[in-house]
Amino acid sequence: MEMIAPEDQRTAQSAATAKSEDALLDISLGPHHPSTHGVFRMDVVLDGERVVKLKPVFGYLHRNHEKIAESVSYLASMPYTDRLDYMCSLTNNWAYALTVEKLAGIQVPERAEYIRVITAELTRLQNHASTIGFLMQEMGASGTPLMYAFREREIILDLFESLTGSRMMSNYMRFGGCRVDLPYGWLKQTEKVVAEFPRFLDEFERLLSSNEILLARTQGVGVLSKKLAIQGGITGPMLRASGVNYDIRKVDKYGIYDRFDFRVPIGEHGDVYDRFMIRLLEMRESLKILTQALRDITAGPIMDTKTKIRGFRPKAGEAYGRIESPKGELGFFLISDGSPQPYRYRVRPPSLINLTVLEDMCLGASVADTVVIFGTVDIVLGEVDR
Amino acid sequence: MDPELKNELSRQGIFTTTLEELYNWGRKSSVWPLTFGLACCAIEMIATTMARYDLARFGAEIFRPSPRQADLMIVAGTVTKKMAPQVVRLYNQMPEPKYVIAMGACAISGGPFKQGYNVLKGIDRYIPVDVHIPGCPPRPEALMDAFITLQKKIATQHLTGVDRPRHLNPDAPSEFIVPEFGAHDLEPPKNLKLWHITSNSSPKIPSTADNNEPGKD
Amino acid sequence: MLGEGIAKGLVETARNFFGSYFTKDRLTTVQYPEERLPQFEAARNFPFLVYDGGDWQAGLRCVGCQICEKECPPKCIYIEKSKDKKPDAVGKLQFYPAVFNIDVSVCMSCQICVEVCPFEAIKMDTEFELSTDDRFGGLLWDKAQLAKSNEHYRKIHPTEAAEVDARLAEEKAKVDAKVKAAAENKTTPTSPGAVQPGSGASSTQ
Amino acid sequence: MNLEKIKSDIEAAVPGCNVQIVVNGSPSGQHSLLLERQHVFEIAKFLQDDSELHLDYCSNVTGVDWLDTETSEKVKVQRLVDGVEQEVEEIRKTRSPGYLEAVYHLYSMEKKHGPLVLRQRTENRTDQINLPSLTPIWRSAEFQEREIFDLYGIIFEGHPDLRRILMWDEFEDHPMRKDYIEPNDYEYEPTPHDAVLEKSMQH
Repeated sequence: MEMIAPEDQRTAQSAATAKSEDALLDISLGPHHPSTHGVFRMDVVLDGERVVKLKPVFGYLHRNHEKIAESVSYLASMPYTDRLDYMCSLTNNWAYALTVEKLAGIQVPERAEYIRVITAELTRLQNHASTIGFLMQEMGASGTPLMYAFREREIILDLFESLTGSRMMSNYMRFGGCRVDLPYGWLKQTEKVVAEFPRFLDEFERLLSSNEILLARTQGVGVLSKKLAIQGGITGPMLRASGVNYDIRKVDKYGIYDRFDFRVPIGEHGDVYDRFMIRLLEMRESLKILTQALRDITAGPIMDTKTKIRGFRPKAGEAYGRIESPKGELGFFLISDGSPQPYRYRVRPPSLINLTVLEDMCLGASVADTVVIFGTVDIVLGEVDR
Repeated sequence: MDPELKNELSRQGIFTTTLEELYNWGRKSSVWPLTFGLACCAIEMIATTMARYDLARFGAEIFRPSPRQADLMIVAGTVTKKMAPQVVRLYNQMPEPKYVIAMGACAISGGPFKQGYNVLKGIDRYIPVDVHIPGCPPRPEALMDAFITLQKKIATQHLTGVDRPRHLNPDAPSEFIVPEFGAHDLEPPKNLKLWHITSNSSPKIPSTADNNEPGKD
Repeated sequence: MLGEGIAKGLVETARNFFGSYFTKDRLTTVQYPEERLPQFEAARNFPFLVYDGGDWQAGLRCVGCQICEKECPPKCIYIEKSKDKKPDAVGKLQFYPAVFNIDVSVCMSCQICVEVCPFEAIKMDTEFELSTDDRFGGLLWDKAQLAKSNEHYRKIHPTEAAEVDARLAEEKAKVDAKVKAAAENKTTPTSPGAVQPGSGASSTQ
Repeated sequence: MNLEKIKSDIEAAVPGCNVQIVVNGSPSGQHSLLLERQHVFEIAKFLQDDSELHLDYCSNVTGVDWLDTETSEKVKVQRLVDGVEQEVEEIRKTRSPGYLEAVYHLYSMEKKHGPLVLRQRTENRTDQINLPSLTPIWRSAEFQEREIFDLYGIIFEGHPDLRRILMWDEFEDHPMRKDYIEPNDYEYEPTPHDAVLEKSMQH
């Protein structure tokens, strides 16, 4: 497909708009809409079947996470971070713990770092699997792919539950380590799950990757250029699908990611199909990291002994910490004034910022494509609105 | 009919029923929920409908995207003040008989986000709720348990008399006021008529606060 | 060839469909409520108060220190500390919570109360079938509803409970040794354990 | 990143600008640059285009509310009391006005370095709350600046679409400000639900 710069697309469309101003149709997709992943809303202006303007409307799940976090202790915000991106609570925990560790200069024991990597990569697996499932659901493959994805997700959730006690809201990581050590037999069980996961990926690929309907619906649809992706601050699989080699696991090497041998899949066209395939490939890379981490994990303490659980007061100052969450760059920005509560607590939500370019991708597409394009952005409303 | 006699008859292969039971059986066995997820609990709601838990076994196989075709609204997640008017509007659009399950802490009372300025402290300020499930989020089994509770509730309803279900009572309201966005808060902040009905049903006062002086803190 | 990819996918679904008759891992449905998934040891839902011995009022480990109330992120715990002391399970005079309410309609199951409790008095339960149609009566649990025996704790979290029991026993042994040493040093032995229980227990409720 | 060098680079590239380094006391060591509003746009442009820095990616944009601070000190003053000059202790209060702050975290996707932290401050918290928007340079700031406008009330000049983003349009307050008082809607609950919350607020 010929690449059209989005700016050109925009002017072309606005010219079309001027021609048929009276024939335009304003519709509001959402906040209650089966395809909008919760309570997201887009105000769409249609010229026939084509989108000429699209304005996302946020705030339907604005739960005041930041305001609440500024009134409670540092520790008490940890369970709230679970509820940001509620598909991947463990990576949220990690991002927050990492930032506080930066803020207070805490060292994390090696075993805890390994546990963090293992849980984060498992989170990535289940997030990408269910994202693809939801995407297929929106594309009209009602049920089957989503059910397969959730079947695997349940297996991973069982691992999470036996480790953290909860299926989704793990509240597992602490400043300077993890809350509890791995239960007996957990590593064996995880190894088994990791060994069997490629079977599911193969199955998923056979089911979907060469499906003609899927190809027709995804290839060349919702193209995001490299330039616009960087300009718009897009991160995560969406950025890499547009051909930018930027993975925070490689760039920042936070935790112990420099010890693992894995590659970063890069897309070429930046269309919906690339974004879908990048996620499949990333799952395979995650499995690589998992195999290495499960092999190398060492015994030892899981908590930094110097860090207090209660009455934690970091020195005055600020820190911005970020990790590569399954959705993109998840960052926390904390300002401490020396009191037990953070003075400023800010979440840099990848889901919200990845939506910046939604309009550019959807201009000129039909409504049905809009839903598909939106599906590949992979947002979770808890994180968009916080 | 005497329940023992009925049991005995059914053991012999003769099934007896009353019109009321048959009617309630029909109602309770095909409660179709509305595809309506708000937040975290929605993911557990989806998990409930997936292969492992399979809510379809209870007669709720189809999640209807349109409120016009749905019987049950599962308020799964935090209702924010910005979302509250839409929730009430959706409820109003559902035809009778309709039921509401408040799933999770947020839907019941605002839950952990209760202290937030944009969080509605419980959906029962605007619409009547049939079953509450505490939990954050409740496990899929807990949602199924709530579903069974709802079915039991439907099965024991009497079709005549004062406590007959709302759709058989022309005086009972089926639609409720939709709140408006105000400058600082929703207008009105609660549906007073409805809120009083809920609160009068079981007034509960702290068990010993009346006799004891509150501890100095 | 057009349709090849679709056919491949259909083969895959067919394999899953027929496979579900033969392999257990393709047939994942759990027939709740007749059949249940095994409960994990770490599973948690809402907190409960542990008591030792047979009488829940006398045996509550909670001393009403209000740390959990303070640390609870969604602020769902309400404690009123007692003014008098009464003997606990080992006979030591302690404060006790006159009122201990947990508002489970707010609780977010984060188990921070468990982590911060210095007395091993509050633990997480695994019960989840709690749906009710009574919001105000059914979802505010008082002390009587929250109190559960140590046996219950051992049953739901065996490993963790064994650790806690061992730790408590060790602490108790230390205290006993101290008391004994103190008794030997002094000529008139009066240990805190000598106080007769009964005066405070009746005035709890 | 060497902030001193960046500072001198900026001052060389944008003549007449005044850049201050704000020191961060935490072990994270992320010090920041405080920019004047007159030259923010040119500086940002320079940071984006400079071949060495090439900060093409604006990751995070945050608002911070710093309240008016009042410091009081005791001063001894000579004053006539009942006709006699005496030394009297007096409490003198100095009021420093608060301000709203926008913090930008910049990275480079090409050079893979960062973060460079930029800060802009408003004059006060009430009427002079305008700041130049950096959305024309980094589009990723679009929603985040809108969010700051919504929650903190900073008006970003040059922003293409400055509307409320999270709260509804009719809403009048800026809820993330430290002095925001939220609507009290607990009082109607006939249970200790509200008692629980009220008591917890005292801790």
